[in-house]
Formats: sequence, C-alpha cells, structure tokens
Amino acid sequence: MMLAADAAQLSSGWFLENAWLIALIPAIGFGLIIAFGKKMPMKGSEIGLLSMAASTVLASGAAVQWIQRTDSADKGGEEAVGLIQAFGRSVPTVSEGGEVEPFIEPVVSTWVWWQNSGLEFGIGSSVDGLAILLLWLVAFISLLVQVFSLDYVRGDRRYTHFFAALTLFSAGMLVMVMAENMVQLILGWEIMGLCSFMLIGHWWEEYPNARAALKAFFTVRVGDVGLLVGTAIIFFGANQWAVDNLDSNGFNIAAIQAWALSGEGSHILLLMGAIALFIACIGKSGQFPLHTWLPDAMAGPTPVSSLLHSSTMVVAGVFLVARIYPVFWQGFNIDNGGLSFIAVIGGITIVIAALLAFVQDDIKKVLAYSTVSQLGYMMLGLGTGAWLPAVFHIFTHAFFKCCLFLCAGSISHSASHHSFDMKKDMGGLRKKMPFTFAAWIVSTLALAGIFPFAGFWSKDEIIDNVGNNGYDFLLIVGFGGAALTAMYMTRATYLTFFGEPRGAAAGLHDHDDFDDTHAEEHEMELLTVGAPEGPTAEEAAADAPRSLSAATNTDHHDDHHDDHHDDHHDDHHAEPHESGPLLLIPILVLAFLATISGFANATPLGEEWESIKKYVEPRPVEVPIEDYLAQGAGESLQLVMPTATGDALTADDGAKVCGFETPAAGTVCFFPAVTHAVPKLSKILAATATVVIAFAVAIAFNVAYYGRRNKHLVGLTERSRTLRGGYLFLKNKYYLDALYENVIVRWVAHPIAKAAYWMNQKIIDATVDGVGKSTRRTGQWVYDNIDQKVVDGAVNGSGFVASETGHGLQPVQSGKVSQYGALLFGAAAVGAIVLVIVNVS
Amino acid sequence: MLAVNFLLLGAVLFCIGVYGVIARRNAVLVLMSIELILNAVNLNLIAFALIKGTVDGQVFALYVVAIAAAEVGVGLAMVLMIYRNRRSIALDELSEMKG
Amino acid sequence: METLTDQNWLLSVGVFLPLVGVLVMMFIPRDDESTHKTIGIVTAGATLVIGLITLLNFDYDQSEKLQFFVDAEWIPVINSNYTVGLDGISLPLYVLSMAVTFLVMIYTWDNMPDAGNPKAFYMLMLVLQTGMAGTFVAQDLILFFVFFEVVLLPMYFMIGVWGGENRKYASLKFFLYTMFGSAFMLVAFLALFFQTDAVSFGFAHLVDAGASVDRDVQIWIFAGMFLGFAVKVPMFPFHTWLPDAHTQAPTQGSVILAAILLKLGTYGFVRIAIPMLPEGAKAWAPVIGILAVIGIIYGALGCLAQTDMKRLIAFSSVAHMGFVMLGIATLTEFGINAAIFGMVAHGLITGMLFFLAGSVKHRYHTLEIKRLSGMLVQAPRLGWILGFSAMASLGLPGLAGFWGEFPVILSAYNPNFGLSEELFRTLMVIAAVGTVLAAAYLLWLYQRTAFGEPSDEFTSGHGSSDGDGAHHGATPQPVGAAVNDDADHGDEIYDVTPIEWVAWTPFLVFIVVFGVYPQLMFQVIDPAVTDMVARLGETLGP
Amino acid sequence: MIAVVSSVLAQASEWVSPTIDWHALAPEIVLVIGINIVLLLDLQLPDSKKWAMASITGFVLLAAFIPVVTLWVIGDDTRSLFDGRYVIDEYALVLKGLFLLAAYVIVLMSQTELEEGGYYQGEFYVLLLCSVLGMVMMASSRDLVSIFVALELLSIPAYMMAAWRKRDEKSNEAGVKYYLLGVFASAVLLYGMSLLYGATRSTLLTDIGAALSDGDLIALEVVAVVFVLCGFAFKISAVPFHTWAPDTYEGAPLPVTAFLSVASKAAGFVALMSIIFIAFPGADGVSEPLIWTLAVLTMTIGNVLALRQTNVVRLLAYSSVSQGGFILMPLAYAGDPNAGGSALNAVIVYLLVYAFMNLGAFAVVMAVTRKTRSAEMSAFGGLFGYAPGLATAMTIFFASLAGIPPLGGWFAKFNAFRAVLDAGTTSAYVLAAIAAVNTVIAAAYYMRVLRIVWMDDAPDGDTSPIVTPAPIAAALGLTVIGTIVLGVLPNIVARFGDVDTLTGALGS
Repeated sequence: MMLAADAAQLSSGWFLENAWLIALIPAIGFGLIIAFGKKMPMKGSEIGLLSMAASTVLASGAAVQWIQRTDSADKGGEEAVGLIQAFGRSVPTVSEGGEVEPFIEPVVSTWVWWQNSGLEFGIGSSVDGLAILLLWLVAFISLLVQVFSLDYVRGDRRYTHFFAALTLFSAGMLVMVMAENMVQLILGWEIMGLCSFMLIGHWWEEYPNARAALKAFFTVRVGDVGLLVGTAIIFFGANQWAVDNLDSNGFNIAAIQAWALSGEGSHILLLMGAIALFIACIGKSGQFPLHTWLPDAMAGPTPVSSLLHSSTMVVAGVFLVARIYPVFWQGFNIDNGGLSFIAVIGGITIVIAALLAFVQDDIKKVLAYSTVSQLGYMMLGLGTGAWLPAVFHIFTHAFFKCCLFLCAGSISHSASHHSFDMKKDMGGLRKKMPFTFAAWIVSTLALAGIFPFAGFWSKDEIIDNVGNNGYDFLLIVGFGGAALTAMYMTRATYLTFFGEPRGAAAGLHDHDDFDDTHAEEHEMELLTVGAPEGPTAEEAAADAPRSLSAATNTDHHDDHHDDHHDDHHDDHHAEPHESGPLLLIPILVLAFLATISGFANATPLGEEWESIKKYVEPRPVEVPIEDYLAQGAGESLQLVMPTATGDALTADDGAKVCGFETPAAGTVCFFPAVTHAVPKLSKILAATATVVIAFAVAIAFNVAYYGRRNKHLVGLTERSRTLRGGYLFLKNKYYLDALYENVIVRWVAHPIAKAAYWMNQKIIDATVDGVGKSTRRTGQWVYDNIDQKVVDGAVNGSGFVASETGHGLQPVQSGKVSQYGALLFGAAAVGAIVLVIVNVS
Repeated sequence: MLAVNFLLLGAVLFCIGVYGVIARRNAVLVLMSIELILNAVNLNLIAFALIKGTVDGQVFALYVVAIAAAEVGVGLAMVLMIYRNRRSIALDELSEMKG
Repeated sequence: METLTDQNWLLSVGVFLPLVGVLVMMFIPRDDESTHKTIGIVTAGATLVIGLITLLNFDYDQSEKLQFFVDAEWIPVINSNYTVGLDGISLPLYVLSMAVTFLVMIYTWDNMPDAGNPKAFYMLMLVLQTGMAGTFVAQDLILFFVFFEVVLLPMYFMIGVWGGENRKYASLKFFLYTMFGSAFMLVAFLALFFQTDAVSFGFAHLVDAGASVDRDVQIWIFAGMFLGFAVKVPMFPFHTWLPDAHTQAPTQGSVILAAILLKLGTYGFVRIAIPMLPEGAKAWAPVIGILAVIGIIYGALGCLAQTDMKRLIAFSSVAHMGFVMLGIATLTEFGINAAIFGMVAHGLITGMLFFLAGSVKHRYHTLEIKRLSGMLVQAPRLGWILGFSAMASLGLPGLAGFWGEFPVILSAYNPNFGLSEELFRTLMVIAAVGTVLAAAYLLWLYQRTAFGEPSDEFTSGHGSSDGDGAHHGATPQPVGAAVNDDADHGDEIYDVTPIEWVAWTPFLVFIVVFGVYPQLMFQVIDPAVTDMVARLGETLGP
Repeated sequence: MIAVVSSVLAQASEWVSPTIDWHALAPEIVLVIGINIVLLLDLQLPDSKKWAMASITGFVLLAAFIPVVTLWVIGDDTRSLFDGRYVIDEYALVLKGLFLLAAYVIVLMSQTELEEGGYYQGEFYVLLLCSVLGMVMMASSRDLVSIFVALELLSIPAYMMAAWRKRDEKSNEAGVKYYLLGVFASAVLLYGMSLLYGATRSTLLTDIGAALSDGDLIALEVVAVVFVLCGFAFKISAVPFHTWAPDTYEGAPLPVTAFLSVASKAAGFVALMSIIFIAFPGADGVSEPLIWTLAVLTMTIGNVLALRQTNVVRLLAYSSVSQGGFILMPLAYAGDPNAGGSALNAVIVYLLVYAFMNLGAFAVVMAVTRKTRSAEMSAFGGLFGYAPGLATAMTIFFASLAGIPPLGGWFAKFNAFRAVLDAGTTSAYVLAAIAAVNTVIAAAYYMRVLRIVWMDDAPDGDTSPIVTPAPIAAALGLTVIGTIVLGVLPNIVARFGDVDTLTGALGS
C-alpha cells in the first residue's frame, strides 16, 4: 500500500510511561502491610486502600492519556504538542467508516529483567487499549472490594493478612495485564494463583477450606503445564524471527503477535502453542472440564469471591487469549471460520455451568456457576472472532458480577447470619434490605441481558457476532445460555428476596431441623419425575442425602464465621436488617455502573457510541519494521497520513488484510482484522425476547414451586400469615404446576440439570480429586516397590553379596598348616602348568 | 647323561618333600620333608654346576646347607616350645585362629 | 584461555582460612563450648568476608574468564599443579558455600544437636567449608578430586555422630556411594590424562586437548565421570543414599548437604565432563536427560509417599536436581544457565526447608506429617516461612525457584547440537507435569502441617496431662514416644527464635531478591556459559 | 671329576680380592656393629636397666641412617660391588632408609609392650636388628645368592619374634605357622632359583635377564620363574599365599605384627622388584599374567574377607593383604615399555606411604588395647568420646588406608592407578576398574571401624581416659605427620619414588 507522507504525531504522557507504578504500588503496599500492618491503627487495611486508590488514580490518568493518544493520531496529532514520545510511526489504513485509523502503538517502558544465551529479556509495562481497560477495571474494582471488606471481615482473626493478600492479588493481576512479555505474564498469573490459595484458604482452621484452597491452586496448576509448554513452543517458534526482524525476543508479546501474523511460523507450531496455552486458560478461567475448583473456591470470604470472579483471577485466562490473540487466530484458523477449540469449550461451558447453577442451594455457588457460564460467553466470543464483544463483556460482567457477590455478602453479613444457603436462611428479604435488593435486581437484569442494562449490550453483541461469523449452532447455544441465565437468576432472586423469611432470615439462630428436612423432602417430591402425588419413601430417602449434603457443605461458613466474629457481630444477629454504608456504597456504585456501563460500546446506537472499539481494539494495519525499530527514548514519532487512500478496504467485505494475508515485505501486523457484525434489530429483539420469556416462565415457576412448598410449612410456622399466602398460591397452582412439572421439571430442570450435576460431581470432580488420590497411591507404590525394593535393594544387595563372598571364603582360612601348604604349592603348581602351556608352544 | 639323572632325583626328592609337608601332621616330620626339598635344591645346584662347569652352583649349595641348618635349629626350638605348652606336636591342633 | 591474575591471593585465603580456625580450636579444651562456637562463627564469618571481597573485586564485564588465577607447582612428578581460578560459573556457588556455612554455624549456636561436643562439630564444618570452596575454585583435575573427596569424611561423621536413629546405616551408605562414584571418576580422570598425551591435569589444557580424543574413548571416559558426578547429584538410580542421608543427618548436615554438596556433582558436569568431552557429552546427553526426567517424576512420587516431613523434602531434592540435570543435558546456553541458577536457588530454598524441618523437630519432637497440624496457630511465623519456602520450592514466579525450572523446561524444547528434538520435547512435557506434582506434594505437606487446628497432643496445657495418652487416640502411629515427648515438651511450641531469624533472614531475602531480579545472577553466569557452549560448538558443530 | 676340580682350581687361580667401597657398605656395617653392641650389653645389663636396650637400638638404627643420608646427598653414580652382585643406587638407598625408619618406629612401639609384658628385651632387639640388616641387604642384592641370604636373614629372626610370647599359645601358633609355611615357601623359592640357575647358567640377575630375553622361553624357565615369583608372593602375603598372614598377625605381639606387615612385606616387594625389573623383563609373558592374577585375587579376596572380621588386628591383617594387592598392581606392567618407570615409582611410593599409615594404625591399636585388653571391634566403642586424640589419629590412618584425600593413602593409590593406566592396554583398564571397586569395598570396613570409634558408646560404659606412653605417642606423632604431609605435598615422596630405573635393569 503506497503512501505519501504528511506528518502527524502520537501523544503520550507521564501516566502512560509510568504505568508500571500502577502495579508496583500495590505490590509495595503488600510488603508494607505484612511488615507494619499489625501495628497500624486500622490493622493495615488503610495501606491496602491507599495503594489501590493510588493505582485507580494512576490508571484513570493513563486511560485519559491513552484516549488523547488515540485521538491525537486520528486527528492528525494537533494535540501531540510537547507530549512527543518515543515511537515508531504507523501506517494508517482505512476502517469500515472509511475514516483514517492509524495503528496506535503501545507505550512501552521496560528494564532488563534477566538474560540468557546472550538475549536480554525485559520486565516492564506495555500499555495499549486492552491493558488500559483492564488496568482501570482491576484497580477500581479492587478498591471497591477493599472498601466493602473493611466492614465485612472486621474483627477477623487474620484481618491484616486478608488485606495483604487482597492487595497482592490485585498487584498480580495488574502485573499480568501490563505484561510486556510472556514471562512477566506468567509471573502475574502465578502470583494470583498463590493469593487465591491464601484467600480461599483464609479460614484454614476448617479442613474443607484448606482443601478447597489446595484444590483451586492445584487445578489451576494443572492448567499451567499448558502455559509453560505453550510459552516454550511460542518462544522457540518466534524467537529467531523476533531477533532477526524486530530486534526483540520470543517472549515479547508484541513480537509474538507480529510473528503469528507474519506467516513465517509453521501452522502446526501455532496450533500446538495455541492449544497448550488455551489449556492454561481452561484451568484459570474455570472452563469445562476444569471448572470444578470454582464453586469450591466459594469457601473463601465473599469479597474474595467477588474480586476473584469479577475482574481478576478467572478473567486472566480470557485476557491471555485476548492478549496474544493472533496466535489463536492463526492457530485455530479463526480467520476462515474454523470451528475453534476455544469456541467449542466456551459453548459447552455456557450450557453446563448454567444448568449447574440451577441445582445449587448456596447463593454464592449459583453466582459462581453463573460466572463460569459468562466466561464461557467470553471464550465463545474470542473463539469465533468476536474479539471486541468478548473484551467488552469482560468489562461489563465485572461490574454486575462483582455487585451480585457483594449483595450476597451483604445479605449473609446482615441478614442470614453468615449463611449462604438460600433455602434455609433466606427469603423475603426484599423489605428488610431494600438497597441490596435494588442493586441485586439491577445486576440480575444486567446479567440476564435486559435492555438497557450492561449485559444486554455486551452479551448480545457476542451472540450477534457469533451468528454473524457463521457459527449458527453456537448462536443457538448462546441464546439457550441466555435463557438459562435468566431462569437460574430468577430462582436465586426469588429464594432470596421473595417468599417467607426462613431460618436466620426469620431471626432464628439455630435452624429447625424438622423444618429443613421437611422442606428438602418436599423439594424432592416436586422434583421427582412422574410422581406428582408425592414421593415414595425410598425415593425421598434416596434423594435426601444428596440435597442434605448440598446444604451441609455450606454450613461451615456460619460456624467458623461465628468463631471469628462473635465479639463483633452478636449485637445484630437478632434481626435481619440493611447493611451499613461501608457495605452499601460499593454495591450501589457497582449497581450504577452495571446499569450504564453498557453504553461504553453500544454498537446498535451507531459509530459514535463505540468508544471501546475505538480506543481498545488494536488497529489491524501493517507497520513498517524500520519505523517500529526506530523507537527509543527521546525520538519523536512521525505519523504518516495517506494523501490518496488507495483501495479503500473495509474488513467487512472480506478484503484481505492483516490476519488474512501475510503482511507486505518489511511490514508487520500486530492484530488481525476481526470483523464486526452490523447490528440488526431482529437479532436484538430475538435475544431480548428469549430472555424475557425465560424470565416470565421462571418467575411463574418459582412463585408456584416455592410458594407451594410454603403452604406445607403452614402447620409448622405461624398460621395466620401463611394461610392467606397459601390460599393465594393455591389458586394459580394447577395450570402452572402442569406447565412446570410436565415441561420444565421433567424435561429441563430435573433430568438435564440433575444429570449435569451428577456428571459434575461424580465424573469430572471425581476425576479431579481422583487424579490427586491416584497420584498419591502411585507414589506410594513406586516408593514401596521400586525405590525401596529394587533400586535400594540392589544397592544393599551388592554389599550383602560382597560380605557373603567373604563368608564363603572363610573356610579356606581353616587355620590348618597342612592345608595352607597345600594351597600354597597347589597354586604355584597350577600357575606353573598354565603358564607353561600358554608360553611354551 | 649322568647330570640329568641328578636332576631327576632332585625332582623326585622335591615331590616327596612337598608331599610330606602337605600330608604329614607331625611337626618334626614336616621339618624333615622340608629338608628333603632343600636337598633336592642342593642336588639341582650341584648338577647344574656340573653341567655348566661353573662353581656358582656349588657356592650357592653351601649357602643353602648353612642356612638350612639355621632354619632347622629355629624350627626344632619352636617345636619344643609347643610341646612344652601343649604336650603335643600335632599341627592340626594348631588351629585356634582361623577365618 | 586467558586469565586475570590480580589479587590472586583471595581464593587461596578464602579456601584455607577455615583450617586456621580448626587449628586454633584444636588447642582449646572441648569443655569450653561457647569459645568453640565463637571461634567457628568468627572464622566462617571471616571466610565469608573474604568471599564478599572476592565478589566485589570480581570483574563482571569479563566473567567468562578465569579471575584471581593462580597456577603454582604442586606435584610436578605427575604434572599436577595447584591451579585455582574463578569465573562466572563458579562464583555464585563459591560464595554460596561460604554464606551457607556461616549461617548454619550461627544457627547451631543454640540448636546444637543432641550428641553435643561443639568442638568437633564446628571443626568438621570448617573442614567441610574448605573442601566445598576448594572444589569450586580448583582448575586442576587432581586438585579438584582432592577437594571433592575432602568433604566426604566430615559429612560422614556429621551424619554418623549427630544424626538420627538410623544414622549409622545412612552415613555408611552415603560414604560408600560417593566413594564408589569417585573411584571410577578418578580412573576416568587418569584415562583422560593419558589420552591427552599426559601433559597436564589443568582444566584449560584438557578442555583444549579433550576434544581431539577419539569419540568412543570419550564416551567411555564420560561414563566414568558420569558415575562419579551422578552419584553426587544424585541422579536416578543413584539417588537412594540421599533420602537416608538427609533424613538421618542433623539439620546442619542436611542444609549443607542440600545447599552445597549436591551441587558438586552438577558443577562437575558443567565444569569438567561436558567441556572436556564434547563428543561424550553429546552421546550421553539423551541418557542424562531421560534419567533426569525420571528423577523429576520419580522424586515427586517419592515425596507423595512420604509420611516424614524431612524425608519428603529430601525426595524433593531428587526432583529438583532432576530439573538441573535436564537443563545441563540439553547442552544449550539456556539450559545450562538455568541449571546453574537452579543450583543456587535449590541451595537456598531446600536449605531453608531443611532448617524448618529441623526447627519443627526441635519443637514437636517429631516430623510425622500426620501428627503435625495447625502450625500456623501455634507458631504462625514458622508456619508462614514454611509456606513461603514451599511456594518458592514449587517454582512460583517471583521467587528464586522459578528461574531454575522454567528456562530449563523451555530449553528442552530444542536441545543443542542436533540432539533428538522429539525426545527432549517429550521430556519437556513430562518435566512440566513434574512441576504440577511438585505443587501437589508441597501444598499437601503445607496443608497437612500448617493448616487446621493443632492436634491435641501439642496444644498448650496438655503437656502435663498427656501422660494418659488420651489425646493420641487420633494418631495411629505408636504413641508411647509421643507421650514422653509431650509430657515435657507438648506445651513448648514456641515461634521463631532470634537466632533462627538471624540465620534464616538471608535465605529468605535472597530467595526473593533472586526471584524478583534474576538478572543479578544471570549476568554473571551467562557470559561464562555462552563462552563454554560456544567452545562446545567448535567441536560439535551447530 | 678331574675336570671339575681343575676347572675349580682354574677359577680359583684367577681369584682377586674385590675392592670394597666402605662408604657404600656403611649402613650394613653400622648395623652389624650395633647388633654386637646390643648383644653384649644385654649380657651385661641387669634386668632393671633393660629398658635402655630400646633406646640403644633406636640409636643404632639412626646411626645406620646417617650413611644412607650421606650416600643420598653425595648421590654420584651408582656404586656396584662384587661385580654387580651388590649395588647401592638411589633405589636401594630409598628403601634402606624406609626399612631403618620403619624399624625405628617399631622400636618405639615395642618398648612399652616388652617392658610391660616382661619379655626378653635384649634378645628381641638383637633379632629385630638382624632382621633389619637382612632387609637393608635385600635392597642392594642383585644376585640370587645374596637375595636368598638376605631373605633368610630377615625371615628367621621374624619367625622367632612372631612366637615371642612363649607362654601364649596363640603366639606359638602364630610363630609355628609362619615358620613352617615360610620355610616351605623359601624351599619352593630355592627350587625355582636352582632351576633358574640351571636354565641361565648364572646367579647374577643381569645375566639372568639377558639370558631370558633372548629367544622363546622353555618350560624349565617358565617353571623357574613361576616358582621364584610364588616364593616372594608368600613374603608379600599375596593371595593365595597369604594364608599365614591373618593367623600370624593375630597371634604375634602387636609390634611384631606391625613389623611383619610393613617391613618384611616391603622387603618381599623389594626382592620382587629387583627380580622382575632386572631378571624377568624377558619373561613378562609369564610374570605379567601371573602378577595380574595375583593382584586381582589379593585385593579382592583380602577385602571381602576383611569385611567379615570382628577383630581389628585381624582386620588390619586382611587389609594389609589387600593393600599388598594394590602395591602389586603396577608390577604387572613392569615389562611394559612406557609403564615400567611409573610402575617402579608407584610401588616405591606406595611402600613409603603404606609404611607410615599402617605402622600408625598398629600404633593406635596398641595404644587402645593397652587399656581395653581386647582388639575386638566392639572394644573400640566410644573411643572418640574418651580419647579424642587417639580417635582422630585412628581416623587419619584408616581414612588414609581407605585412600581418602588429602591423606597419604590417596596419592599412593592414585599413583598405582596412574601406573596401570599408563600401560593403557585393555587388561590394564580392567585391572583399574576392579581396583576401583575394591577401593569401595575397602572403604566399607575401614569406615565400619571408624563408625564404631565415633558413633558407638563405650562398652560397659568405661570412659576413663587413656594414657599413651611417650614412645608410642612419639611413634604416633611421627606417623600422623608423615601420613598427612605425604598426602598434602605428595611431591616429597614422589621425588623419592622417582628413582632412575634399577641399575642393571634392561635398557639402562
């Protein structure tokens, strides 16, 4: 593409160049907390807060400057006065809109971290749109979560350690997000793993928590094998090329991107690398089949769960894919619509997780599975070339999922006496905690994707693009997932906020066992296929243990929580009530964001609304190498504008650009030209419709289902109130029952969900645990039989043999002179004879 | 010729002596057998001296005779000593130390 | 190979200074314990100072050259000289050996093993120090061999006299194993000497001349050296002395053994076997690689089978040294760099772990994993340090261990000099799986020992009442001993003592420092290694 | 008959009395005088003054040492007497020195033993000196006759010393066994010599060498060579001619044992070397395989048998057997053109080092058994606890015997390996490998003893300290220093070992 020159310049700025501070500050904060936390007035939490706040500020500043930088490029760089910074020039191309979209190079500041075989590998910050987005997101959400935690874990035995770990956790994520090379990325990745271990096992006095922590770390670690291997493959694939062309190395992410798109690397190499790396993402982002650690991870304190599941930890996998997208793009042939591994896994995860969310009694587990399912969406998006929507979904999902978790936290904190069991300790809380309720509803709508809440824009965009890129089946999966999401969220909502208060929510401290078991039994009765008129004894008996255990595996929350909180919380155990400001403020902020954040990239509303696309998505343009290499501190950047735009190419009409054909000689691409679906009203309606219907059905069902259960409680709880309620429900019982039991229960909820759950616990989870166990047994066996018997045996054996030889020879030393003499002369004679024979021929 | 017969005689004496040393249990007899060997040696030396026509052999033989006397002297002293201590000169009983 | 000879007194002083301490102590009555301890610590400290001076005067811009080089006549009759020198490969290990000895001695101040007699103990440690330091600076095969063997006896007695119940068996096993290896090593050295026309035992000469030796001969000679070094490393299947030795040795012994002695073997490979016998090395590399990876998996499995904390750590060394050997087997700069980094990292981390094991034993009077739990409750700092070390040991980025593992795995992706890629890539994957197993056994250990509530038999107050053994209902293993222990010790679970802090802090600090900024060490190692591999390339071709 | 007589007369008529280099013979002469002095004094001195004998003997030995030194220092061309039958060259001087030194240490060791045991001191020292005289002569003998005379001169007194404890049956047994087998062996040796003389018509080693090396060997020569070698193999207690050693060593008084295991063994090696290097180069077809086999058998069987021993002295006996195997190892390649020199060197070095460490080991055992009254291993328990000094010394000697740097033993072994590998033949590598394995087996039992010394508790908890009498302490000091110095600065001993090849040896 021939271009004439007409200079424009990219702006940069202090915040961009010193973005590494964003990660460094929390890291230092961690150190400070560990060192002095205990002595601080607020036990170190203030350090954590301050550091996160500082990061947030810096991140915001960086974001602003990044926006300026982009604008400066697009507007020809008038604003770039003074802020000239070291970057190679970029070659503009023409976007869908036909307007000039030059490539915006990331702002890199790096130091030599280690060297090997003469190559120097750096550590530092490489900031581009994606990085900026997540930096800000992580910093901001961490800040909110820490504010929330101030009150939530107050009085905890390890209050200080909690904040330390939380801070380090954010630091890890930040390090990874701004990673300049793969090793740094691994660094952040693993630090998060470590912190998740510390945080999930925060209350390690109970064995189950310790076990959950172990499981989380271990499962992720299994995935990390892929990360190591993948990195190795990519490194050696890219290294030589990177050294030759970009004066870089095979760890450098930019170099990897460029190499992947350069067409130099063999496809099989890319494929292997992509698969290996994606295995790591499966582990980290809880994709099927390594998702089982996520629900267990709920053993951790709620703020941890919210942080883990919104913006950090689990997003890491998605981020990795998005970060070195070209590798996957090429490896999985996403360019020409190959059905990619990623997409398939994503699709499966969406459905499986959604179904699992159905049968959870623990509110946090519902949310956990919903996270898994949402991550499935992101992977689905990335796997089908919908890069932008996926990243966008990370953005929106962070807000509402975090919000939901915090709501759950607030409930358990103030209403349900630290229980998370919806069936036993919640219900009818909407009056008791109005704000929480409001926030919850908003986030739920956002999660379910109701216009105009955040989820609507991002999720539907994914689905839309999936369809647009021609993956019809996955499109349906997407819709299905959406519907299921609506349903299980309704169920959770209903159980939590509607109906009658139960257990702790009703102010009861120790739960009435008969009440529970009866309730369980009843659920059985309803869920039992084809037995509308009531369960037979053995059915109930057969099912009871399962659900009871489901309930019991959450009990430890109360118990230990009490241990740690008695001093502080006894006062307001009495009555459920709204939480205090420290808990509410974050929730409400998040709720607000959950409402509006969707407009950050509201494609349907037109070009000018697509800010994420404009500022985050890298531009798929060819960059001349010599300009790329020209970078170096102090050099000003000449940005070349096309006078005559040659063939105006738009990615939509399948024109071959970056990612589709090898870049022209002397130029490199850093990002493939992903296509963007043009929003169509029909699809949007379809999506909305599905969700709405789902809602309708679900609401109806829940009212009926759990309502009827209440009726049976009549005899046991106070009479008067329920009679009224019970009568009301009895009226519309029949047709809904029919609908529900014959359609949903029998065909959807019960068989599939149960089957899925059975699958999950008995097969997948069992495997994960089994692997551990069997490895131990193998170890035992090898040790006992091979090591001790064979290897060591051989050693001791040789000694034994030597000593026994001696024993055998001892008789020769008989002590009898005559025998000695005989031996003496015999030897001499034999020697003589032999040697005579040998020598004398 | 003559000297060869001397050598043969020497060989025979040697064998007898060796047999005696190995087979006999009585210390004195063993001593005597050793004397036989030494005499075999002397015969050899003399015979070879005869064949080669040099005196070295005979000189050597004289040394052997002299030293043999010394050896036997020591030997008998020892036999006497054991006899004192254990009233027996059967060598088989001298197997307190073995292994 | 050109050398720098300024300030060449440093090395000799650094090596032999400890013996001065030994002489002094020899003339002080043994009852005067604290004096002995002081002298020992002071001597080791002085040695360490010398080491630091060396560190400062080392010319980092030409770390591929031998520095502080001395070449004096020693045994002209057999053409062996007193040749010492230091380059980027030896420097870290050399200083490490001094630092570790010093810290171990400090630790011993109030953690004297039960057998008592600090006089002998400190003297042995000083002799050990001389042997270790000498091995790392020796530039002459015979000198190397002498130092290599010098460490044997002191360690033998350390294990044998101050060790655990089964110490006699363990110590003898350790000794004979190593003797066996070094006997063949010596034969190999001589063979090499004569194959290179018996001119000199100097490394420099042999490196130049060795390459010209006939390939088959090289393979045989390498086999001899392999025996010697592999036993020391130890590599599967020569590893069985290690668990016993480690388990039985006193804490100090284990630490020194893990931190330094094992490195003598790997160092031998890097410094002697490979550069002098390129062809042999190439022929043996696949074998070494396979054995190394077997060691990784095998060690991990061994760990999972252990019920004794110390033994578990010992087995973990087998696995970690497996990584080191794999890196060496690739014959790549990448791998060997990582291997050397791994040696130091493993020295720090595993050393630290053994310290911890020692302190646990000191407090709980048992290392039975089953019986330990809730350490974080009773001795939180101890627990945290254990967790930290475990994390470092399983190769968490940001801590030293990572840099010994990750690049090794990486380097196995394409080995040098046309070694079979298929093989080594398979090895790479298996090794990567090894890292998971590492996580498994270390976290398992940590979870079992640190998490949970402390078991009754060790909780305070119960100590006196433990006589009835009621509290031991839960612990399946014979309780009798435990009862006696607890009767007087059950309520004495105290946290990290000041002395321990002094001894441990450097370990912890450097684990972090090297983890966060590995360049510190890589910049020293890399030029030397690159230089060496380049010379390999001259004979083996690309 | 007439012919014979006339020929004898003819030769007699040519008789010219040989010119005698008195300086060269000075050591022997000093010894002879010393023997007489000691003998006479012994008759004069009352029992109360017998203790003086030891010191006098010591002086005699040192006096004999002086001419050795002067000869070495002057060190001009080799002095050859009696037309080559008796040669004083560097090689001879080194070994004479060794014998005298060893004997001196033995004297130091014997003193207390004899005083406390109430043995006949005077006679003992006379015999000791006689034996030493025999050794000193052996070093210079280059003729079958002189070798034989020297051999008997050093053996016969040894027989009697072995049986020195008259009332002790063990001692008797030791003496008798040693004696009977000794004379039997020397008889076989003599028979071999006679045949050799017959085959080569000369008793002069150089002539024999010349005679053997032209043309193929005939059966007579082979048998002769084998018998001669076997005769000496008995002296150095090489398997299977070692059987007397353990019993004798155990039964004999400790100083005598030390003497036998060091000095008389060394003498045997000296004779062997002279014969192999000078007389048998032509017969290496016979000597090489024979000695190779002997070496392998000796070190291996000696070791495995030592593994089973529970008595330290007996263990030392077997250990010295296997050490003999290591010393023998290089001799297998004496005939080898390029290994020959280093083989000679290796053997001499080994003998020197071995003398120090083995004497030291026996000295320690003596010092300890004076208290424990038992040489059973268990009796050494806890030694490190109550006698750290002795324990350390013992550690040094045993470690040195095991060949651990930086103690003398390692260099001796190293040198032996070096000599063998210098030959570079396949058989050499095999031998080296076997030897390598043997070093490990050897280490096993040495370490077992040290283990008891360091790690066990004293039997019946008797931890009263040991008082080491001055002479033994002196002996210990001498040997300890020797062992360490030779290990750290092996060049000293290597220098001595580095003698010009034996005078009269082929090719020199």
